[in-house]
Amino acid sequence: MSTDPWIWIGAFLTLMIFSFLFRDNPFYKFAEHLFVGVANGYYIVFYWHQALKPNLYEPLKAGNFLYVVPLLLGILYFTRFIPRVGWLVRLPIGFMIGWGAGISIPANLQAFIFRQIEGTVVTPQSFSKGFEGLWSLIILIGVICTVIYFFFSTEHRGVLKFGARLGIIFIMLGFGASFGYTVMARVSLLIGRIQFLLGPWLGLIK
Amino acid sequence: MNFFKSLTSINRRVIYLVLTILVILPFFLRFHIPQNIMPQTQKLYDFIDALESHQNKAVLISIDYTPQTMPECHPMAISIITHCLKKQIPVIGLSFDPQAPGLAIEALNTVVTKLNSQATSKEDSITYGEDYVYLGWKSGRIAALMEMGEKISNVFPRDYYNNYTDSLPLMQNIKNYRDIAISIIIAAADYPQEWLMYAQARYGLKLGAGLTAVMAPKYYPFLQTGQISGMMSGMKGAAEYENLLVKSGYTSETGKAETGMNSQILIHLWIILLIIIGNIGYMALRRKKS
Amino acid sequence: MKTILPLAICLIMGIMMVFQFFIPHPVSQQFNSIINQWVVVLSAFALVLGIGNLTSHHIMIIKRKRPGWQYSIVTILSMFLMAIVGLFFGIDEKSIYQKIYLNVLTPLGATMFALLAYYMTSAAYRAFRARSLEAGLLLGAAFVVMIGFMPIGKFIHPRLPDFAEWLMRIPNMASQRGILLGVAFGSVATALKIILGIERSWLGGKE
Amino acid sequence: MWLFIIFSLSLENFTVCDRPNDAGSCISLNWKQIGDTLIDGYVIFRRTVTDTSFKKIGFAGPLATSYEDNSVNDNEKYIYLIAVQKQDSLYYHTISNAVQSSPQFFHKGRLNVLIAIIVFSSFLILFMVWAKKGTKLFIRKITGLDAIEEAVGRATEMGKPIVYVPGLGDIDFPSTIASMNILGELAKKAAIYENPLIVVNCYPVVYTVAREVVKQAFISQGKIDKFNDDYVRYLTESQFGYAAAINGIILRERPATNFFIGPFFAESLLMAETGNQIGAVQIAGTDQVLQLPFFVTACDYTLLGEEVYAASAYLTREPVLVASLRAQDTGKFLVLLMLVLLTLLSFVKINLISILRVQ
Repeated sequence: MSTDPWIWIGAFLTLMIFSFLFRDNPFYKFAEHLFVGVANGYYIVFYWHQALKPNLYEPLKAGNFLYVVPLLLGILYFTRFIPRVGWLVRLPIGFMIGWGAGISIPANLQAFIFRQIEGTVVTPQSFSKGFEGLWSLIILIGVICTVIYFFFSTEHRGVLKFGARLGIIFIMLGFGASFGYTVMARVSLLIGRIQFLLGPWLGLIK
Repeated sequence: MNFFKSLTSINRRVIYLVLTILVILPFFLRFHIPQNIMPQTQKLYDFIDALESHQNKAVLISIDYTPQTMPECHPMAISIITHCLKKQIPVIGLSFDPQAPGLAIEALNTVVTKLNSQATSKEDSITYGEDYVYLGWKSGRIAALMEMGEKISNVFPRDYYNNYTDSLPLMQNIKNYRDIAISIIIAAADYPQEWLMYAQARYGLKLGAGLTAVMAPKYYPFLQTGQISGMMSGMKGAAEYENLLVKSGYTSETGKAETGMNSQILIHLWIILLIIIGNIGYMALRRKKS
Repeated sequence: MKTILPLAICLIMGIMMVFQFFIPHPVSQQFNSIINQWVVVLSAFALVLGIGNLTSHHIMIIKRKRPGWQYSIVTILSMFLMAIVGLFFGIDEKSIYQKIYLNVLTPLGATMFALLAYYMTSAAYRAFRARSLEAGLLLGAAFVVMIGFMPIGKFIHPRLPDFAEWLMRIPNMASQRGILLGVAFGSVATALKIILGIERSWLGGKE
Repeated sequence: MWLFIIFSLSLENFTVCDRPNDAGSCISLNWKQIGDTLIDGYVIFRRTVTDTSFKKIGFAGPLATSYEDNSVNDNEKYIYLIAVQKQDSLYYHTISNAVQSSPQFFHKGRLNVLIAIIVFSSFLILFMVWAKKGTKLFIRKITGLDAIEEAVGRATEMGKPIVYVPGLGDIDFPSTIASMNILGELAKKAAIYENPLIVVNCYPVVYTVAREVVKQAFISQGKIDKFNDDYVRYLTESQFGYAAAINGIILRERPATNFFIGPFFAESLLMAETGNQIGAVQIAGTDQVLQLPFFVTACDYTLLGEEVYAASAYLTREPVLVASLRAQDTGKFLVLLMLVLLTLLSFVKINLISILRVQ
């Protein structure tokens, strides 16, 4: 059995979380509240060392007055507490939302539209390796039908109805396969925790 | 009626309790379920098994997994290191993930301690610097991968223990990728991609991989094209390699991956059983209703 | 003013970030890196708001002695202790901050993650019933993949592992791509509507 | 020192030029491999036009056919020398012309993305103009969204709260914004029925926005007196800390209905399964494809991918928003058209796939 107090802390916290599987109880409540507290403490320190210190405090100290802008925008967050100028909180939010929307447009087009089309187009080369050609044709049909399922502005009738139906079949097969495959990964994580409890803590296994 | 109804509503605490027992059981009750060996694991094993110590080529192992993915990846590292050292093929370890060096040292030490405890003569025993080295961690992966093609010690002037890399006996014959038989990347992230793009495409370095079950499917296409010479995927791949080592007599018993795999199998069987039970109950109830 | 100014800032930022993608010139690269730093700074300021809310929520519970108020003390105390330890006693490898991170946060997170093994089991038992064709396909695919990727699969039918892999590689891939294409259009359209000021729920409704 | 073995041979197709579409300070070198595979690699030397001697600056492997020199100055002209190294000797040395690097103002490799943005935006604006003129547009049924009314009603009947989880994305995820739209509509209904609402957030900025959205919804229904500051809460940015806290809230507050709408990752099933245990009605929706199977198994209704984005149009039926669905559909139709056309063309030996590559 371990003599390291840190290992004991880790082991008890592990058991406290596991106890939730039986029912909600004071041990879980303690672990949960501790988790939220320590995690927030961690992020306070993290943001100071990774953001405020290198990206605000140090540039300002070095006399780079460009950084007055984020300082002012940041302070505007606190206007929320002053009813008369409360609307000013929208300025930093507008900045963040505009930034996020702006970068996401080209990124989405590139990664999720252009690259997905490129990967789906069937070429004569696909047919050079056994069944691969047939499979890539099935993928093409599957993609087309799945996309048809997501047509919102036309009623699903006739060919579209058939396509959308086939699309749902592909979606359900995909979901099932993906669920089944993930079991293995999650069980590995559980085994990791059990190994920790039986090994470093209890010393029952090497 | 009541019987079938109870089949469809097993208390979840019962489900969880059985699951917990099934996970723990294999740690104490050793049993062996015959494994089918996936071709990619066999390929990797065959590749290393065909190496000869007089070729003067080393095996490079990039140990890049994190504590979270240890159950899957750690046994892979142990098996590969054991296999190489048993065959007296020199092993060079290194890491590009900052969390990995502690785990890498643990893997190397575990194997070396075990082999040395079995050693009968001085020739059999494993020595740091002669039979294996660990070069430590470096940031800037891509630049490092290209630079090692010219000279490994340019990237790692000193090893993990602060010795001059060029002063180590093992490194006298190993200058760059030409002296590496195969590089095996054991990782939970997308690291092999860069090895393919930089070390293989430019220097023709042979590559192997040991990846978590989540990452592995991405690399199947590279196995098909032969860019990856072999691969262990997930805990199953690790367990297969352990079994191959036992079968050829390199080790006397399987390790943690096989134990973990037994837990995996029991849990999968439990889920499958639950689904079957649930559906039998459901069908019976539905028939009665109609 | 109260709506136009924030919308204008949003519009300008959005358009600049889109253009930035197309301009490799160093001026554009520098602009991008400065904006990225600002965004991190703004997130840090916002954290203060979040911490403020969390603190006042728990202090309210403690003051009113709501059921379980003792646990709120745990949250508040542990948060400030962790912050003080990290801000004033160093964060290097051997610091107490790293020790707490490794021995408190890591096991808590890893164990929550590991609970998923249990939840997947109970969810599979409850939901995988052949109620309809769709549910049957979901169940069937999960079933085949679970058996196929285990060593036992081969003993049931020699081609079962191949079939499981086929399900992952073909129908799964096709449906994922199809869904992703839809998602991409949805998110590009949403982003465009935000930049153009058509979607303005973030302002908190109309004034 | 380097031993040059002088041959009249030189490398084929050795070209040196400014790397296109970059921020300057980079020159790219290309050559054709020599047939010999037993070489060590290629050694690259460089000098400025004013220098007198070459200095070694890099090395490329035996299979390499290119090298990028990132250590150049835009104001300087350089001359390169490449040679093949084999057993400490150099062969085939070849000298380049003088070259200079420079930055560019437009990335030509991304022209296709620019065209796509312009085309899609035009569709969006076009349909909106039409919609404003009063053209009626159809929307197909989305079951998950129809269920919102029923879910709120149930909470009112039972006198229990509604939990709303906007997921693990910061405000820069478009699906977080989509989630805020749904939250706005839901909060209006909750205000009408005077239902308590618990919105739990992972990111502080999202918390700020969610609070405004809920408050404005209550104001718009004339129920500001019913708005409680405790309705919208910030928890923690830690992924599993967030899930742990939500599990606690679900078990202790016993909500009648749970909403999980927005970006979700591995924690999805932790919350959805806990909610299922207490028998709450659950409506989920995410654009994260890998989490959809878990929501489908543990929730009563699931919005699949793009349906999350369609929500604001569906719930409000505002013509301008409905028009955007039309534009999305047109975009998807064009994608399907391209898939079919590019496939057919590739079989008559016209390969246009390269137009899809983005650099």
